[in-house]
Amino acid sequence: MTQEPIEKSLFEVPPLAEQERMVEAILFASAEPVSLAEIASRMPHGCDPAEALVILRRRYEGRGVNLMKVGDAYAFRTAADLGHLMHKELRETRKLSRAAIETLAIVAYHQPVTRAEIEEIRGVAVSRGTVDQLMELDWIRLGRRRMTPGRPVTFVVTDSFLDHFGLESARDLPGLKELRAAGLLDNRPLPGAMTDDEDGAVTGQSELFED
Amino acid sequence: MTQEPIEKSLFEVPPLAEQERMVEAILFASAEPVSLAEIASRMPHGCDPAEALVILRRRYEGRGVNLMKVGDAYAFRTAADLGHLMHKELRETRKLSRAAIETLAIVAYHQPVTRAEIEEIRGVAVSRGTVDQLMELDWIRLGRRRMTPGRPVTFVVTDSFLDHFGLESARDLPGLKELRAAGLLDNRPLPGAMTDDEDGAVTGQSELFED
Amino acid sequence: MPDPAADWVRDDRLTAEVLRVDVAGFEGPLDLLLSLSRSQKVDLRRISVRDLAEQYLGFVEQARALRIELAADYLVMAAWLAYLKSRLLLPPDPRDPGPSAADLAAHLAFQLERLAAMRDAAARLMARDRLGQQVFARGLPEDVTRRRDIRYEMTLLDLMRAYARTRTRDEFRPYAMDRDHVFTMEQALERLRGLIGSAATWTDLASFLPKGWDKSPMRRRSATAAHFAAVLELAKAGQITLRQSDPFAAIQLRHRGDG
Repeated sequence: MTQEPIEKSLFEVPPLAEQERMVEAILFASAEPVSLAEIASRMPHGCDPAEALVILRRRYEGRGVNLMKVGDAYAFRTAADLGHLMHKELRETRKLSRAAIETLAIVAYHQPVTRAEIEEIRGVAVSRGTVDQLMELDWIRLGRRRMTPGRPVTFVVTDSFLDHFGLESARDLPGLKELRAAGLLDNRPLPGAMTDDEDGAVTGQSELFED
Repeated sequence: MTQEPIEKSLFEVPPLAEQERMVEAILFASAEPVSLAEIASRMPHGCDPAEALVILRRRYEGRGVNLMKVGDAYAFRTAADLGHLMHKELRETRKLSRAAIETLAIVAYHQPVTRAEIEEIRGVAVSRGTVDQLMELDWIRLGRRRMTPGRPVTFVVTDSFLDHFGLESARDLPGLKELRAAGLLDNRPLPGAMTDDEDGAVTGQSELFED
Repeated sequence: MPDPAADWVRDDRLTAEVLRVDVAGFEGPLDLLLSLSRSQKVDLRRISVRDLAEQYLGFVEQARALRIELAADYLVMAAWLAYLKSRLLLPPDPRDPGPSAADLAAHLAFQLERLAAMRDAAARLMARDRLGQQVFARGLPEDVTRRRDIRYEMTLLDLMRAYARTRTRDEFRPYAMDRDHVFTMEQALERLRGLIGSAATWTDLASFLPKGWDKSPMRRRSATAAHFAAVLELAKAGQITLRQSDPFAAIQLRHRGDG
C-alpha cells in the first residue's frame, strides 16, 4: 500500500488529493450523514472540504457505493440497483398506515403546513397517532408557528426524511414542479366559507381590499 | 450518475466490473467483515468474488479507506494514517462535585489521610467514584500505608495538584483561622460554640503532616 | 326447502356488510367522493360535480335504507352536496352576494384533484429507493472517538472554602430544645399560687422570678415569659389583679382576696 507521509504542519494545507482522502475516510466511517461544517471541523485548518467533496462524488459515480447529498450533509450509500444483494441488511420496517403515508406526503409537499391544512386536504381529522408516528420516525418535526390567529404549529420534513428517501433537498421531491405549476400546492380557500380561521383571515383580507 | 444497465439474466454472469461493484456494496453495508464464501453466496451464480476482491482492493489502495483482510473475512477500514480524523476533541469545563472538592480539600489539609479519616471529617461515606475521579485527574495518589491495625492505605496530593493550584507545598495552605481572618469563610457564626474547635484542627493537621 | 324471504334477508345483510366494509375503507367523505368520481372516467378537472353529488347522495341514501350508520361528516357532506346540487340546477342569481354555485363546484373539484395529486405523490414517494430497503448505509461505522478534554474548573479558593465547610459543619448541630434553660408556664403557675397570697399590695412581677433564673439572659427570658403567662391565667381566674402604667413599664400584680 502506498501511503505518502502527511504533512502535519499547522501552516501547510494538505494537497487537495489528500483532503479528498480525508473526506472519504470521515464519510466512510459514519453511518449518518455528516454535515459540511462537521467535516471541516475535523480536517486540518485551511482545508476546503466542499471542493474535495465534488471530486469525491465524481469518483464514486457509478460505483457500488455512491456519495449522496442529504440537506447540508453527505453520506456514502450503496447504489440502489444493488439493493437485492443486501437482503441480509434489510431492515424490517413497520408498515405505515395509509393515513400516515398521505400525511407525510402532504407535509413534504406543502411544508410548512398546519394540522388544519392537512385535514382540509385529506378531508378528515388527523389522528394524534399519525403525527406521533411520523415524528417518532424522525421524518417530520415542528416548524415555525404560523403567524395567523391562534399561531398554529406547522410541520416540516427532516433531514432524516431526505436521507431515507434519497433526496438531496425537499425541492427534489418527485413531481414537485408539476404540482406547483398545476396550482395543486396552493392554499386555495373555499369560496365564501370560513372553514377555519386561517382561510377566514385570507378571505377577510381580500374582501377588505375589494370593498 | 451513470449506471450501466445490469444484465439480470440467470444464465449470464455479470461482467467483472459489475461484480466489483457488488462486492463493494456488500462489504460497505455489512455490519461485520464478510468471508469470501459469504460474499459468493450473496452474488449471482457464476461470479468470482475472489478476483473482484483483488481489483477492488487495488482500487482502494492509497485511498482514505482501504480494503482489509480480517482473518478470513474482508472489510473496509479507515486508512491507518487518517486515524486521527476519527477523533474529535471536545473541550469542556466542568465543576467538580461537592463531595469531590471536599475530599480533595481534606486530603490536601490532612495528608497522608486514610479513607476512614476522610469519612470522619466529612461525616459521610466517601464513594469510590469520588476517589477514583480525583486519582484520574491526577490530583491525589496513594501514599504510604498507615502503620496501624489493618494497615490502611493513605492518600496524598500530587505534584500536579500543587501545580494546578499554584502551591509550592500543601503546607502553604492557609489554616481555618487565616481563612476566616481573610474573610474567606462565609458561614454564619453560631452563637456560643465557635471558639474551641478551630485550633484543634490546625494542630491535628500539623501533627499529621509530621507523620 | 329454502325460504325465499330468508334468502332476501341474507342478501340484504350481505349487501349491507359490503357497504359497511366500504364505508370503513374510506377515509372520510372526500375520499369517498374521490372514489365515486373515478367512475366518471374523466379528468378530475372536467368532472361533473352535479353527477358526483347525485352519486354521493345515492350512496348515502342506500346506506340509510340498509340502516348503516354513517359518521356525521358524511352526512354533513351529503347536506352540503344536496344544497350545491339544487343551486347548480337553478340559474345563477346575480344579486346573490355569496359565491356562485359554479365557484363552489370548482372548489370541490379542486379539492378532489389536490387529494388525488397527494395520493399520487405519496405513492411515488414510497416507491423511491429507500434507506434500509434498497439503499444501505455503512454497516460497520467506525465510531468517532470523542476525546473529551474535560477541564475541571476549580480554584484554590474553592478548595479552601470546601475545607472550611467540612471543618465547621459540626458546629451546626440539629435543633433540640434545651430543657435546662426553659421554665414552663405550669411550673410558674405552681410557684405563683403559693406566693400571691403575700402580694397584698402592688408588687412587680419581676420580683417573683425564681433565684438563679435572673442571671443568664436566656434563663431570664424563659422565666419571665412563663411567669407572665401564669399571671394572666391567675387574673383570668379572678385571683389577682394586674396593672401596667405605661407600655413597657413594669407589670404589677396584687392579690384580690375575697372582696
